[in-house]
Amino acid sequence: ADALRIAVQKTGTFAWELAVIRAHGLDKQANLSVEVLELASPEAGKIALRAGNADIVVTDWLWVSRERGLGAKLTFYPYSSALGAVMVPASSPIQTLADLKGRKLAIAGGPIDKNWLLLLAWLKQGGIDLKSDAKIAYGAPPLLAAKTLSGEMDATLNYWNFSAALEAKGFRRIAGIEDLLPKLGAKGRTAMLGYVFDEKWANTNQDKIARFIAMTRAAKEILSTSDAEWQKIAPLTGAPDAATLRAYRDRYREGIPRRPIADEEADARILYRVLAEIGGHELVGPAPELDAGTFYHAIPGD
Amino acid sequence: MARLLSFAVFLVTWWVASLFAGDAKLPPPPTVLTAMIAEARSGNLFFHLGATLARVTLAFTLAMALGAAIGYLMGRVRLADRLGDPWLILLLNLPALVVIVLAYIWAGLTEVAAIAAIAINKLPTAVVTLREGARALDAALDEMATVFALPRWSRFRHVILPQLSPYIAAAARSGLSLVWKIVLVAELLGRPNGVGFEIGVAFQLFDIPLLLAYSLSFAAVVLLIETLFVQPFEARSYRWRPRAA
Amino acid sequence: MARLLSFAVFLVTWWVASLFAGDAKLPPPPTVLTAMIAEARSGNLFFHLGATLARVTLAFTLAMALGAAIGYLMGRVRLADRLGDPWLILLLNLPALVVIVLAYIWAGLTEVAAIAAIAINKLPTAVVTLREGARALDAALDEMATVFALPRWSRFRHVILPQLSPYIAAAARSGLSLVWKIVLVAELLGRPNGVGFEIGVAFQLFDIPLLLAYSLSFAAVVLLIETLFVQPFEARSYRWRPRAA
Amino acid sequence: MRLEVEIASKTFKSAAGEQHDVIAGVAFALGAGEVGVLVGPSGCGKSTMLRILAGLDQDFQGRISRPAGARIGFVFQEPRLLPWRSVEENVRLAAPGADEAKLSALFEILELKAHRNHFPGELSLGLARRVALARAFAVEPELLILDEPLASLDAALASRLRDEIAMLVNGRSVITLLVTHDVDDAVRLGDRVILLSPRPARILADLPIRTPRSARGDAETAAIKSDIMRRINGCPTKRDAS
Amino acid sequence: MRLEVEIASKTFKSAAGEQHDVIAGVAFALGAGEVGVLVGPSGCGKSTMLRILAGLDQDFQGRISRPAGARIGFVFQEPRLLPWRSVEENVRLAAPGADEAKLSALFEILELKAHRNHFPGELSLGLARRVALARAFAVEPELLILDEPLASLDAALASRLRDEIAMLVNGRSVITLLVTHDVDDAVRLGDRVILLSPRPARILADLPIRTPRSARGDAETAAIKSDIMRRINGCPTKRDAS
Ligand SMILES: Nc1ncnc2c1ncn2[C@@H]1O[C@H](COP(=O)(O)OP(=O)(O)OP(=O)(O)O)[C@@H](O)[C@H]1O
Ligand SMILES: Nc1ncnc2c1ncn2[C@@H]1O[C@H](COP(=O)(O)OP(=O)(O)OP(=O)(O)O)[C@@H](O)[C@H]1O
Ligand SMILES: [Mg+2]
Ligand SMILES: [Mg+2]
Repeated sequence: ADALRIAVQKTGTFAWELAVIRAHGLDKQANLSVEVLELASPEAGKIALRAGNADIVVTDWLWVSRERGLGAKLTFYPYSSALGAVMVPASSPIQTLADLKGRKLAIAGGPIDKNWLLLLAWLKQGGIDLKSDAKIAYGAPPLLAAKTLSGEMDATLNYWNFSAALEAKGFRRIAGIEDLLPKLGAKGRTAMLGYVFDEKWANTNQDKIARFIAMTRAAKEILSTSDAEWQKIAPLTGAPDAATLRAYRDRYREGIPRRPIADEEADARILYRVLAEIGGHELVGPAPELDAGTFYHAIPGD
Repeated sequence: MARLLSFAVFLVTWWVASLFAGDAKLPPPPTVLTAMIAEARSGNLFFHLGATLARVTLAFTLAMALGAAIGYLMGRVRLADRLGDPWLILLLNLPALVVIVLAYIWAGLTEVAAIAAIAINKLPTAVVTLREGARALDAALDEMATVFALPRWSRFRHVILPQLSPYIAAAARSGLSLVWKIVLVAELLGRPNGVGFEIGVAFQLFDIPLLLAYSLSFAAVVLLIETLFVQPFEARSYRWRPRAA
Repeated sequence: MARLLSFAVFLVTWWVASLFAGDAKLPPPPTVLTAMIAEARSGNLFFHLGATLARVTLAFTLAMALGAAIGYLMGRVRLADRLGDPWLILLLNLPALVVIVLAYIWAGLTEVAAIAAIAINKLPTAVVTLREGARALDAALDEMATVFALPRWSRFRHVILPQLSPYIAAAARSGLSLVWKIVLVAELLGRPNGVGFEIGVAFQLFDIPLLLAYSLSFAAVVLLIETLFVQPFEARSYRWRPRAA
Repeated sequence: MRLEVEIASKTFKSAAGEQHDVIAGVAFALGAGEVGVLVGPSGCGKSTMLRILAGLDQDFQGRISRPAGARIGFVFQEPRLLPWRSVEENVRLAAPGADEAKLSALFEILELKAHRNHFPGELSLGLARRVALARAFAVEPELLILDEPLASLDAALASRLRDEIAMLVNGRSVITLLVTHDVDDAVRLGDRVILLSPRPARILADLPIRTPRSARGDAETAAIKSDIMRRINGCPTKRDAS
Repeated sequence: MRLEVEIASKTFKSAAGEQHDVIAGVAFALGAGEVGVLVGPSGCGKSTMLRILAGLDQDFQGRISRPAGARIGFVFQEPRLLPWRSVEENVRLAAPGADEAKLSALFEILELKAHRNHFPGELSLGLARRVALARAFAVEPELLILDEPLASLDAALASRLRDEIAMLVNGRSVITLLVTHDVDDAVRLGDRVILLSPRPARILADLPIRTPRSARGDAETAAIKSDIMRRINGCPTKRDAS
């Protein structure tokens, strides 16, 4: 079997997929021997890739393109189109995104978070500059989720898994970021997260990657059809109750990318421009356009 | 002179190392300088540096003052030491992350919570250092001060303080470095500005030059303060020591 | 006795505080204890604690030994101080995060990189503390040792070391606490095990009892080591000091 | 103003855990203007006694009555100066009330004028001891305690200083206690010479000298001296108590 | 084996930045078995000289020739013991070769037997000084330097120790240098008495005593003593150099 080193965040969704792969022996069927490096923080994967300790990690194309602009030739294959969501307490007077004006907002991931930038861009089209019109608290996603739960915040924009957990606790979903994409020019749900690996490595391991992608697709298929499978991975998700697990399940299934890669890339190109405009040089680096080689095309059937 | 030379050696080492390691692994000095200048131009550097320095100053002062007082007490009064010791060890060995998270949970995502959390992290290290200092105080001089009925303040200033000063210096230097490490975590987890916040951003983007630009700016500020204020002051107050070879 | 009392006071304070703050903000002792026992049962606690302790031991020993040697040199030799000082300040004020990230990038996500990064973070604080100690060394005793031609080792062991020991104690205690804070970051960013890893996971899941269970376990280990080994040893080696009131 | 000393016993516990009896019953009293001199073998407990009666050691059996709030001038056996303060600062800190004229006079007498700005580390031992003397004199003490004040000084200087001490003590109503190994000093300065036994210290003899200091002729001092020497050597000194 | 001393000048720079001349031309030589005694006013530069000729201070104008690799026994003016080591350890550390019999004898002579396990902080000053003596004797020095070794000791003990020093010095071919303020000690112990001026130290007189120590009668010592006293007081001492 061919060795494949994968770095995952232990609490991340990719770890769920890998659990399914292992449980069903999909790796053996694909003739891959998957070495999983479990890490504890979201940023650790990037270090692992950079340090050469992992072949594949999960992150977004924004970073891939930026890195390519700076000289590191990485490449990207869609993994999930799930994006964050704006959540408010059930009894909140906030009904639409426009109502966020003047409120206390918790923004997970900081000022360059893609969810946040997309939300800003969307609101800007309606003439609202949320950055100056609302009280913003940036912070670590779990902390902000807890803060929202305790009522310290009027609303939160958090990653999809934290949003799902809030949803299960009775919070109201004002909008998912993926709902905002059409107005920003995208044709459909766009996978911003993907498997990321080195281009040179990919070119010499095309077959291995193809088998890997096929394997993950199979896992996704299982997760999207079997509810029993979710019971098995429940401990991994950390879901404290059935409602939360259900929310995780539904959002996860929605996020499975099903569009042709060319469509994904076209939409990414559009969104990149939006993000570059609002996030500026700091976010995207020197390149004003999505770098040409950002998407990996060599998967048969795409 | 020697300092300048040493600084030059540092720059050269860095540059050479970056040539060997490659830009991606270690950006050379000019790249970092460019990033620094760009941040300075946009005003970002000063804004974030200012925010962090304000927090550092407050938390540091708080922790040093309180830590020195408690450490002195524990070093001198046996009972205080006995009672305080388990708390001290606990506080020493509580992870920064936990303290910061708890502070944010209790006091909200506020400036007060951040500063308190940082101070609490630094406090115990000041305590242990000053405690050693207080334990090593010279009993003979103490007797002298008692016999001559030196007033409290005079006794503190002229008898106790000079004996504690190497311990204070050690606690201050290593403490500042600790505060600086922790303020970054606090800013990373729940503040909307400061060097830690920017480093968090740079880290998310994996922008090493930016990461280094902010880190080195802070180090430069400290280096400046050391050279201009602390070391001349130290040289003056240690004049009495027999000069080393 | 006093220690036990103090410990009891700590437990009571915690419990009462948790009653006021509510479970979500501060879980009461039994909840944390339950989490601790569950982790201990599953063997997880010992596995992660062991991994972290191994790293801490290595990095701490390395940093203390090297830091003490460098600090001693800088305290005694003026030129070494002049040359080393800028590097020292830089190293002191480099954020832990940056050092760790750079170490991982250069040396890979390896055990060596983690331990080196932790040691580098702790090193400068040991240096500054020992430097103060070396500066405060008694010239009169030095002359005595020279005149009586004490062999190198005997001089080090009987003349120098006892004078440095309060500084070493301070550096060790506050240093251990620093190492412990940093090992967590290192484990968070690039190790697949250890208390830092588990705390990172607990934080992502926002599982406060688990967070506390791991933190307190480590503190308990240190408390045990202090009580059983360090403090009796200290009491013995400070017998010569006039007893305090 | 009277100093009453009654020390029934004083024991030290050494770090090794042994018990050491240092004083075994010492009682005497001194009035204002009187100079008591303690003479006894090295290590018998003299300094310990001084520390007790200055209030520095409370851990003993017995009773001390000191004039309440009396200013104390203490010349310790070692100089005990603050190494980080200049000679002048060392004196001024102990005696914040002393004016410039007074200090100048003191420094002149003690031949310290050239050393005002030196740190203690830059002094010879004799110089440092003189600074300690200056400090004790500068506070204008009501209780003056001198532990071998004239050791490490050359003969000429020592004799000049002896006269200075005599003058200071004569002029004002100060209670003085002097420890010395020099029987000559004892006889010239003391109004009362208290001879102590080897450790644990007991009083061997309490010899009053009734002639006023200024009137003591060479013959008289010689006589008293030989009396003291006889007493010291007469009672066969128990050597080391081990 | 000879000690040759030629110090043209020695200056200290004080922390305040002033220059202090401490020695202004001192030259003498001592052979094995000889005892040189330095007598001079307090603060004139005696201890400085001793530090120079023990090799502890290299920063001076002049030349010292010491027997190469000679074992030195130095009794500093203060005891300079290691506070964290017991009396016995303090001695043993300096003299690792000394055997138990030797140490016992030394402790017996110096009346230290009861204090072997004490830490220096638990000693009286006189006891501590005796430990310093024990340490210097224990190394069986070839060059013995004594800076006021008998200060702070009672008269009886001091006289016994003076005899001990004389015995030690007589028995072996050791070069001895003694600083004392006690002219009596100087005359009884010295083969040569070197009188020094006030700071900066110059040699006022270099007086050889030709009668062997053991043969010196009371009359002779008295004569030499009065000669020395005359010389010291005869040349009108420049007081404090300020
Ligand atoms: N480190 C120093 N810096 C400046 N001056 C010093 C220093 N050390 C000694 N001196 C000065 O040198 C002179 C001689 O000192 P030294 O200790 O040699 O005197 P001494 O003859 O031994 O006196 P004593 O009999 O009092 O011990 C003194 O006036 C002292 O102030
Ligand atoms: N802290 C202590 N612990 C144990 N023993 C002590 C302590 N302090 C002093 N001693 C002992 O008490 C005795 C008396 O000491 P003290 O200093 O009073 O003697 P002294 O009469 O002043 O002698 P000297 O003339 O040598 O100064 C000594 O035998 C000493 O060993
Ligand atoms: Mg005494
Ligand atoms: Mg001297």
